[in-house]
Amino acid sequence: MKKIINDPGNVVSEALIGFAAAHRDLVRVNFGPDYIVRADAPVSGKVAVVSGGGSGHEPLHGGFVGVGMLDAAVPGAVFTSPTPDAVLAATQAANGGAGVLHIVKNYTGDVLNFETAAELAGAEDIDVSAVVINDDVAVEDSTYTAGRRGVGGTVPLEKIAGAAAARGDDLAAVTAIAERVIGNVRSMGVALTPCIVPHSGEPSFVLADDQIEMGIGIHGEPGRRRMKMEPADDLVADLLGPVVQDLPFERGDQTLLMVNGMGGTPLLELYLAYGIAAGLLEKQGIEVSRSLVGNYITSLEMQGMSVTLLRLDDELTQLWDAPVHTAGLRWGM
Amino acid sequence: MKKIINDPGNVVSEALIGFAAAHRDLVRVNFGPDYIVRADAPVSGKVAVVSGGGSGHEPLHGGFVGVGMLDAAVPGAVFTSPTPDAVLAATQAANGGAGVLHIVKNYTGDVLNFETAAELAGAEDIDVSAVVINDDVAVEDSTYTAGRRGVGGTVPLEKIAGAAAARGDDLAAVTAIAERVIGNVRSMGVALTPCIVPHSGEPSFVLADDQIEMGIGIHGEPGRRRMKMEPADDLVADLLGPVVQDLPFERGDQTLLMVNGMGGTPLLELYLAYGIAAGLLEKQGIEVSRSLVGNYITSLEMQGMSVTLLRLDDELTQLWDAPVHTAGLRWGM
Amino acid sequence: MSGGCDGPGVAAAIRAVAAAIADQHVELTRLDREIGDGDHGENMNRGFKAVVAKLDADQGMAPGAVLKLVAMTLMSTVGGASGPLYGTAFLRAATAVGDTDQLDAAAVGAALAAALGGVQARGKAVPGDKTMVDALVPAAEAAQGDSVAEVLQAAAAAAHDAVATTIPLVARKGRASYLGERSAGHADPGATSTAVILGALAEAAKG
Amino acid sequence: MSGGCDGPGVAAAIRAVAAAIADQHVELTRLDREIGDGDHGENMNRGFKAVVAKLDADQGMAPGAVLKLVAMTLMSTVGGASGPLYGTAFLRAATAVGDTDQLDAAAVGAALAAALGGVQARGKAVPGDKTMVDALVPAAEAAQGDSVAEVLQAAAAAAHDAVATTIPLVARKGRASYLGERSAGHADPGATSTAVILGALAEAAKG
Ligand SMILES: Nc1ncnc2c1ncn2[C@@H]1O[C@H](COP(=O)(O)OP(=O)(O)O)[C@@H](O)[C@H]1O
Ligand SMILES: Nc1ncnc2c1ncn2[C@@H]1O[C@H](COP(=O)(O)OP(=O)(O)O)[C@@H](O)[C@H]1O
Ligand SMILES: [Mg+2]
Ligand SMILES: [Mg+2]
Ligand SMILES: [Mg+2]
Ligand SMILES: [Mg+2]
Repeated sequence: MKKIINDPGNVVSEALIGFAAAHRDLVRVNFGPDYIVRADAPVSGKVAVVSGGGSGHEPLHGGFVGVGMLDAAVPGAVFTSPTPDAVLAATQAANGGAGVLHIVKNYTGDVLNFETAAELAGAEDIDVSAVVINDDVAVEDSTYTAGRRGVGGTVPLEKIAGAAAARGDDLAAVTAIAERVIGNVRSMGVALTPCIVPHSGEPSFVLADDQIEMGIGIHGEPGRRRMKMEPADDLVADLLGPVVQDLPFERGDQTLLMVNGMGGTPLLELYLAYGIAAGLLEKQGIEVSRSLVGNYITSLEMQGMSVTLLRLDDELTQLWDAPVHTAGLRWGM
Repeated sequence: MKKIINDPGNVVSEALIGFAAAHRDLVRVNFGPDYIVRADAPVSGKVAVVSGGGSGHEPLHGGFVGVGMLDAAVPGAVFTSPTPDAVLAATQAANGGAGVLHIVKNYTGDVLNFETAAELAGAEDIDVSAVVINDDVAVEDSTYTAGRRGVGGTVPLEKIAGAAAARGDDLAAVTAIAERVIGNVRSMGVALTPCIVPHSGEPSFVLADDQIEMGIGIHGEPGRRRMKMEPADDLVADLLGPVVQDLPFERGDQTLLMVNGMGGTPLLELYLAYGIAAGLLEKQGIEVSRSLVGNYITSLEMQGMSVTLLRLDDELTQLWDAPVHTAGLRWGM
Repeated sequence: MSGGCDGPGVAAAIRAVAAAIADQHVELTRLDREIGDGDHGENMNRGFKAVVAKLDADQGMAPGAVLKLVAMTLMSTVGGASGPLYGTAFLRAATAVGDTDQLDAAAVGAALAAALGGVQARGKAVPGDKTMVDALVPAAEAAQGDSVAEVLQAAAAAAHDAVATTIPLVARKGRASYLGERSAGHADPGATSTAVILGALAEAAKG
Repeated sequence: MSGGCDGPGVAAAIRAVAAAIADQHVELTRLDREIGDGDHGENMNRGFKAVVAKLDADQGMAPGAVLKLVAMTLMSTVGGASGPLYGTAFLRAATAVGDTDQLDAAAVGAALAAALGGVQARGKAVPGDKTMVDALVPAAEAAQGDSVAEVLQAAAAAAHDAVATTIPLVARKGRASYLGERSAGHADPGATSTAVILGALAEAAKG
């Protein structure tokens, strides 16, 4: 394992030091408990949008703190949910009096820790509502599992919920918009290589030289099946097919197409994959009206990608287009 | 080799198809010869800034085409300079009548192909001036080599030259600004792992599990020396030391600090490294007034990083801050 | 417990647990790598190290206060799924023992039952889901005896045996559930850490 | 040349070069991986394949026109350092032979000298820098004889021998120069491709 780190136990806090230094115009970082808030938090009278989860998925979530997106993010240890006290502290720091929306990815750890934090925040008279994103169609049988995982859809969810809060929606309205995103977004990912969690020092799984893991989560959790590596045309079709069928997306739908890298795949390959996905959608009469290509929700240095499709209506499109200024996503300002 | 590609011979053109589709609001892509231009090119009366080089360094250069940065980019095959006819075609497409600046990274291939293209453009009465960026301090002996390579400094160079052109500077002035950036920017990089060029299928070099290549170029060309992997504190000091000493940067200098990933290193590690570099500079009284952290000039899936330091004056700072809207760098609009 | 079942005795037993977790954390992480995300040992070890630091700082607490301190510390340092689950377990145990100065066999049995109730309330897992519940249920059932030592011994033995019973199970809760059939053939990390914790408590109680 | 030294003969010889490059491209790339960026064989093969496609489309050119077509095609398809260098070499050779219909020994010698001049004008390399110049200089010097076949035979032999002399050299131009001392011990890819090209031309000239 070769990583640009010092002590594996300090990776997250040392990275936060760097993040704080690089983005002092944008964010403030609190250490112990660790959280990141907008530099101008709390924004009085605005609903605050707070998310969090294990580290190692950067830019998610800290890279999405700023104007028009998240008010605060709570980074746990690498691939480990943050603890309720940290979520509570971030919730308090972000709360501008209009309530706080928790955006939680559907992993048992995230759900339990955010639930506990919400109870604690309630006890302090902070209005908290929570949405759980579970867009990973790779999990076929949600009755016999912990349910579908939250993956790529988290990025447009945080952007759009943040925009709704920025335009002045109240907590119920921001929550409703967030639920609308969750209802209309689906994703699936594939891993070409594993990643190595710093404190573990061992690959999260082992793949043969010609093997891939189809339907991977964002922590190297296994997917639907191991299979032989295949050409990009087939690979993208295998990812996009289940995504389209699940909602299902239909002829005439307006969509946001996001092709996301898992951290170790060159942008060149992501654009190549985007071209294939866009072509397949065009053939089905599904219109791609917005797009996002790059590394937005990653698994450390894992090679691989995910495809996310969000069905847009006019309001969601407007909220997606609204100005945003964060370390990881910026436009209009 | 597991890559998200179809035929290794078509990687660049298939990626260009995806790039064109994802950014149709921003760019137009020409195929055969391949180049990328601003959607609204040529911008009449504005100096055009054109760059290019082998592919595999994305987002450089195509990801920097747009308002306030490059007017056109010419992507060669992976790690192979583009040919003069392609550079000429891009130059013609970008030329708005006020002349064209070629930004060339100092590699023999890039220099020779751009030189030939400039001769051809001259024969067609297009005013071309060229700057050659050679910021890589890892090349110690430039008399007995092809000279210092152009690496990370290319990114602020393209941004700042593009901003000078956008504010209406004439060709001589844009060229002078570009030379000022080149005179004040220094970089050095390190590879933790090699990368694999698609058509070659073999790693560009081989490193032991605990070995790194210090002073690497952006194509897997070897660096100053092979050495044992070391903690991030030492690694960053080993990169930053030669960079600071070379110019030299001095107490009181205002700088832009860029920590760049080679493509396969997690953002978490890049921020960690940024924190270390910023701390070391602070100790030396060198002020970091602007920063950039992320994957901007990459070597496919190589793990590793580079540090770039640019001495800023008020004008360079203003030009850096000026609005830019490209796929890879965006602010102020 | 070596120092009896007063506050210091409970604190000493918790230190024994921390030592056992430190000892086993590589193995717990290895198990979690097989069917999870490879952090369970690290998570638990981080948590119990923090517990020991707090115990060092604050001595002379009653049993319930010690358990509550463990609960709050695990909750705020472990993270992941196991953090709130073990946190809730210790919190319910603390509530169950109340402010008594001295634990007896009945109190320990009641604490274990309360802990199990807390884990199930939070995590919604039932026996057979391949989670720590599969170790806690037989442990709570077996927690009978005339002395604290006997109760814990019985619970620990039951938890220990339960670990092996999780091997053939297909996970239906937690991260391992995403493996589906592929989760069979591996012991559950959380059930294993439950056995480690109860084993250390039982050892400590023997004195 | 099998078809003589008229235009079709030169075109046939160029096709032979393309075949030889296709044959050797993996080895050329391997050499470039050792001291460069591992694309030289790919670059040259892409270029000469394009040349063959153009020759297929446009038959019946005079020798100079064939050489100019090779030059322009290499220039626009090879890329890298070798593209403009070989492009310039063939362009200067084309200029040197002018619009004659038939090449003789002297014309071939002059073309080779012109090619060398072009490479040096563009690339500024001198002998000993570990580049294609190290094969071109001895080839141009050796290019003597009574027939085209003899001239090319001599040039090819000299270039062939020169490849080995590049092995101990420390590169001072091109990408290999960044290796410093580490570039010694490997043959230069461009010198090798020069030997391949001249070797194929000489074979073709033998008929
Ligand atoms: N819903 C649940 N109820 C009870 N225990 C659970 C539940 N989900 C997970 N667990 C336990 O948590 C263990 C994993 O803990 P840990 O690895 O620390 O957290 P994470 O899965 O978030 O990485 C599993 O082995 C299992 O015993
Ligand atoms: N300045 C130069 N003059 C002459 N030949 C050169 C020069 N620089 C490089 N070369 C030749 O080019 C060859 C490499 O070509 P190639 O691999 O196709 O291009 P690149 O180095 O751009 O990848 C070298 O082996 C060397 O023979
Ligand atoms: Mg975890
Ligand atoms: Mg090359
Ligand atoms: Mg785990
Ligand atoms: Mg090369």
